[in-house]
Amino acid sequence: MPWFTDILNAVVLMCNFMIVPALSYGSQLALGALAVTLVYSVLRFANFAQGDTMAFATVVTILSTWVLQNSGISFGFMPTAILAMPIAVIACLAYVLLIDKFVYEYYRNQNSKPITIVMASVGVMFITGGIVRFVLGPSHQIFSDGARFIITTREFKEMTGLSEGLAIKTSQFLTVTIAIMLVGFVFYFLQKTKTGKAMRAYSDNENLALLSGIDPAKVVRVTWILVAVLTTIAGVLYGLDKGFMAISYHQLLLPTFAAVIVGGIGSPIGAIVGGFVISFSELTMTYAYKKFLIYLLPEALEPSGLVQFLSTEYKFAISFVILVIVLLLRPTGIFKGKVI
Amino acid sequence: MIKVSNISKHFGGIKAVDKVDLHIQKGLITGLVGPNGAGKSTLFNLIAGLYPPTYGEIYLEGEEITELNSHELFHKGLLRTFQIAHEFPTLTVFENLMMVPGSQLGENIINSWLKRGQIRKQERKLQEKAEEVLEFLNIIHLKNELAGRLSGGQKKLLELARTMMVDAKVVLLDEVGAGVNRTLLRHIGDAIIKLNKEQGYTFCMIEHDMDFISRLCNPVVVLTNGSVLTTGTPEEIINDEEVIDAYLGKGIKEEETA
Amino acid sequence: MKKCLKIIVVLLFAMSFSVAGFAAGTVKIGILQGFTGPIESLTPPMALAAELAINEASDSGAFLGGTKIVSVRGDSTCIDASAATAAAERLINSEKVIAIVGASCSGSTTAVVNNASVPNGITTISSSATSSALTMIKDNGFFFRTAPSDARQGQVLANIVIDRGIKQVAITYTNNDYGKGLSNAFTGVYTKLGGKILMTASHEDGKADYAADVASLSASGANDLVVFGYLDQGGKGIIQASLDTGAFDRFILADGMIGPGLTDDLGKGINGSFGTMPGGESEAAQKWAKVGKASGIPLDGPFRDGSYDAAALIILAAQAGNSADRASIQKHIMDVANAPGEKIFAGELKKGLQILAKGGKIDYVGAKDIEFNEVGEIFGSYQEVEVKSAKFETIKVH
Amino acid sequence: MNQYKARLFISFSMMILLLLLVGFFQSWALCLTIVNLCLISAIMALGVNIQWGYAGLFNVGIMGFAALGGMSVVLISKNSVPEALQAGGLKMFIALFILAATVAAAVYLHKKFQRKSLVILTILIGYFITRYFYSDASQSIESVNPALTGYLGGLGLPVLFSWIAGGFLAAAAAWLIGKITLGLRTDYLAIATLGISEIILAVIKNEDWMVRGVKNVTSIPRPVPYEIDLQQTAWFQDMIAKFYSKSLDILPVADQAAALKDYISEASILMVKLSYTGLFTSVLLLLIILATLALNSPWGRMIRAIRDNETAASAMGKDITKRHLQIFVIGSAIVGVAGAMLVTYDGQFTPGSYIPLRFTFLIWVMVIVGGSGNNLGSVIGGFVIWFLWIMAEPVGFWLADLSTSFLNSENFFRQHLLEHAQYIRLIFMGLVLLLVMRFSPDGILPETNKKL
Repeated sequence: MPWFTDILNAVVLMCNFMIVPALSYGSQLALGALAVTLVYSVLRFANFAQGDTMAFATVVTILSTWVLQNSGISFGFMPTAILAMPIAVIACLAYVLLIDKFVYEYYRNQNSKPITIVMASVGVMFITGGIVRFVLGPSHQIFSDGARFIITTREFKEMTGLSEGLAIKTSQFLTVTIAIMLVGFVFYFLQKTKTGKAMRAYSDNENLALLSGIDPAKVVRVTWILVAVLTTIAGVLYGLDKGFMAISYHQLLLPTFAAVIVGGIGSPIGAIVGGFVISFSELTMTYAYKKFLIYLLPEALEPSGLVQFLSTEYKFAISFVILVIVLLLRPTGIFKGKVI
Repeated sequence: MIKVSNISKHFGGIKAVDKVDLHIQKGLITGLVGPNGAGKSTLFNLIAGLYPPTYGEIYLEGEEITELNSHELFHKGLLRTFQIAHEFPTLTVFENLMMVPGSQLGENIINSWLKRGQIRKQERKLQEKAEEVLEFLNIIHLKNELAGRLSGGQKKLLELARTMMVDAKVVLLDEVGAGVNRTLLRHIGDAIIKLNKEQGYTFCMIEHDMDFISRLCNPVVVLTNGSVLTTGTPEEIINDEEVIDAYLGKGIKEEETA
Repeated sequence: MKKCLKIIVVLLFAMSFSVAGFAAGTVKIGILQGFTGPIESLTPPMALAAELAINEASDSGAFLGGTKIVSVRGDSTCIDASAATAAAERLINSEKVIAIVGASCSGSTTAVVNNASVPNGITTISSSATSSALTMIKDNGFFFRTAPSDARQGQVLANIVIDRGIKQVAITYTNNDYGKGLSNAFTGVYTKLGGKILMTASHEDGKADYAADVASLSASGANDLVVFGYLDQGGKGIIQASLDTGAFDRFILADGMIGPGLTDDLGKGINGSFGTMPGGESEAAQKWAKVGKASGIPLDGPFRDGSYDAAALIILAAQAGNSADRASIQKHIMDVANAPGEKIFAGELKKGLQILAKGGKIDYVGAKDIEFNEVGEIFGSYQEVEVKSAKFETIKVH
Repeated sequence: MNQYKARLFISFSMMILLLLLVGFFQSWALCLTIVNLCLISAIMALGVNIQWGYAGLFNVGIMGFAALGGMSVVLISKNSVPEALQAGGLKMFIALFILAATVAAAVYLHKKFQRKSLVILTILIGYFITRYFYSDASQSIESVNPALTGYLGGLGLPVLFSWIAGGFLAAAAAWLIGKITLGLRTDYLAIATLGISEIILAVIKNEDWMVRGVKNVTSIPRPVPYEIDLQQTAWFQDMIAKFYSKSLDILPVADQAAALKDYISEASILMVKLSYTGLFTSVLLLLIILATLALNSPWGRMIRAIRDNETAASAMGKDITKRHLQIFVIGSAIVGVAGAMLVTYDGQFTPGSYIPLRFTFLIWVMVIVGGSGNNLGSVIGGFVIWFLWIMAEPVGFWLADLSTSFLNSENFFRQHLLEHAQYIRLIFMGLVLLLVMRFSPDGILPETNKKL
């Protein structure tokens, strides 16, 4: 059944080049976007320092990983960085709480306009970016160890006898599973726990929440804890997958924001869906479908060109085009924003 | 003058205004009363074009204005004040009034560079008009104060003053008397009557002070739960059992700040 | 609050005074590199290499009768022409440097040459500005570079690829003048020699993800991927993503991609990949490797040897004219760089200085086999390198 | 008010003093370089201030407008490339014409019939026809001597025209963008403009036939003479000789020629920079005068009213969307002018140099630190922040050196600090922004109308 093999090959091709990378990139974006959206709905500002805070958390992870590696501790086939993550979460939490104490709290108490706080977060972005480069320098760092692949293309081909291979990296597997677990936890927390409900109430209507005896300081603190956890994990997973570099973390801000807005700012579900919309659209729009169609179509119809909607040069513009279209057609995003 | 026909506004599942018909007749002062949350302000906002209705149409002198924005309605002669005063806090009282008249020469940025002489002349006229209005409302001493620094009552007066800067056909007054002391309230009442009699303004006002209503308004429309309960003269309304049940009977008699 | 503002004001004032001490018997050489910005990770070792030459000459005691040389760093930011010009102005006019090593990227280098070097009459030697447009710059003889023009490398690499019998490739280049110029040069020669390019796509550095780029490159059907990029930027991201998805397993690389940073991280995955990297006779390269290793500078990146040479040339030219005067340095660069004279390699600056002090002639070979043509560019020989068991090995010199 | 005047006086005289100190202690050429870039920054900040300070529009797409301004310099001042025009000029114009026609037809059909399917069909047909002409044209244009040209070139007009053209180009783009996005809420607007500026840049970088893309355009003609030419001009030499005649006379005759040459070369540099300073200052003054006149007219009153309370302003008959669009266009046009000036001053257009940190966030820091809503505030903000941005780097080294001077030079910590000192600049900028926002939230020069 050659046609059947062809279809299988086409599916594997798609999985390998599109679905697996998009899933892991999408999960990384989704975690960051979730953090941005939490800050937005509880603290009511768009946090421009998100990318650099992720870099900060990752720097702590990298340093701790080095210490662990030097003292001979490893985590089997898993990256050692996973062990170092709790330390980074604590450091990141301390950092964001410190920033909140010295920067954001003042504006919150002043009831400043959201834009003022956004500008303050730009200041934090500058400082955090500076600290990150100051500590670890600007260069590319790879800190993943353990087994790189769960399955490589070669192994896959040998296993299945197909001409197309499928590779799954440990980091990709980790990214997707941890992201699912984390997102599940956050949703459970928001929906079921008392503190989570308090956060939602606070996000919904600050004044009413205050009247009903919710402690705003606690809500803010819990939000920052969640943000620190999400930020650290997103940063570390991204770094494990693609390596750490200060500037790419900074640039991650734009697709993250796009994800948040596309999904609906302030909506956690939206943040996650937005992350995947951005990652999948980048891949589907710029993928050259030539090979894929060659597998599927009869020889006579085989395309001669690359069959690409848009050249990869405009890849990162795509997320913004989607962003603008969504803003125009449905200004509140796919999932109506605001309430968590 | 204004005809509201079968209008509804739903916010999510809540029917803030439900199938209301309302006729604001030319030359009269129509009062709009009802308990809190009856949908009075929403109705005003619908007429004033702040948001579109879910269903229904609105006509101004026979012309449909349902979809028009508030700034377009202004130019058709429909003005309004707000329940919570909407002053321009960083402008002085004078500036608050002088900004009102439409199509000023100096509102074109190019004219502001090229036709400074003419603009100055126009400004002088506007200033005279503003002074007149402020004198009329007895707040001329505040003319150079920033609007943001005024007291609540003064802000309310400022809102009324703004509507007096142009020749309006209809003015919607949303609780113009709230937070204003008795003497001033009387004065405002006089002013409204004077505007109505002498300049032929048509008013529609939301008010809680029944004395004030009975002095000024005829007819009075009672709104409960988003729909019209009844319409009549002030006396009829005050003596209407249904109204008393719906409104006063529940003990929500508003306290007027004296 | 007042205190904080006061501190800011005091700092502001401190800035306007900030002139480092100017001890007698000391001259300064400016090192103007893109310390922040997109190639911020490449520049620190380049500066260190230049400083290595400076320290070597200064410590030898043979420079201008024992004059000491110190380096002053300036940030050209790579991309911000105005900031680069301002930094150059500061080096030239406040720090009074005698010449400049830099700038890093072709864009900022052009700005610096046009707006600062030529008007001020100061020699500027770049070790990394490779744009072919710089060949034509009106520099009045003040601009040199120890990095050959991209046009040449593209040519050499295309020949190598054809020689290896590879007739079909896909190209990805970093979206700047370096990548684009190299890609154009390569494409021209390669297609003329009968090769076929199945796809050319640019990539942006420092972006979050390169899966999409690799997906479409792989769909072009090519087996070999030419990567014109930077080894710790998008170029590496592309290679990594290609390996992860099994899209390509042989890569054809240019200088920006070659270094242990790549082999250390990607390991045996890229065995069999090959490329070109500017570098001269093996003698020059070997000596430089020894000098570099002793100093602890990571040797695995591009442009480090050239930076050493740039600083060395400035020092030797000053010695040849027996004056740290700016004009005199410019006049003597060609003399010390080209034959005739005794060959001087990296680590032999003392010897060179001594010969010049006695009035002799030298031909500086340095780390990179320096020989300037009439516009002050090295013609450049290239090493063909190949990855064998996770290490770059030189195959031969072109 | 008096306190404000005192602030005004102190801040400007301090800034002037600082620049003079740089001139005296470092060099006048550096001082003028800083001043010129400060002037450009001030103009850019002024444009943003008009949008933010006057109307509360949060535009984070400054970079895009600055790049459009810069692009116009190439389009106006470079000579056209006849070969390229011949190769693909006609086809490219047809492509552009069809593109414009498609857009116009789509808009018309949308208004007339309200049928989405019809509009989409038009766009699709237009897209394919455009693409047919376009891909052919761009390929043939780009293959004309790619190392040197590979683009259509410009109009070959004097470069000063491009400042006006830059303004218009940015204004046109802003009109289009504003039409699309100005209905959005503040934070959405911010992120939309951030995205759109990236799209603008992606187009400039990748459409080589327009302005050479990332291959950069260098040697842009200057509006002022070249230093080298000046040095060889007789009147200039005479003037300098006369000016320095006294100090020259003291020197021995043998050294006089060399000394004069030094003086001439130094003076030529200063002369060129001063001419730029003159040009930039006149543009800045003109813009400030226009802005101030407008702000103090009924127009300005209306704009401030809109910013204070949009609902009430709308109820008072002011068309909010139209006014926002107007301000968005004006502010962006000013940014475009500044962008064109910057490229003229640099003498080159390098699309790669446009990054948000430098062209968007830094300008925002200028506006906030200077004092939003105050025109002179953005001027002082532009000066102070650019000064800091340039000077923070040496100070970073100096601080790192000083704070660890007690340590051995081989000490790891000291070495690390010195090697990473350039990043202190970022921390420093962030700190300045946060401190000013916290302790002087209205900036150095607060808005004069806001006396609350």
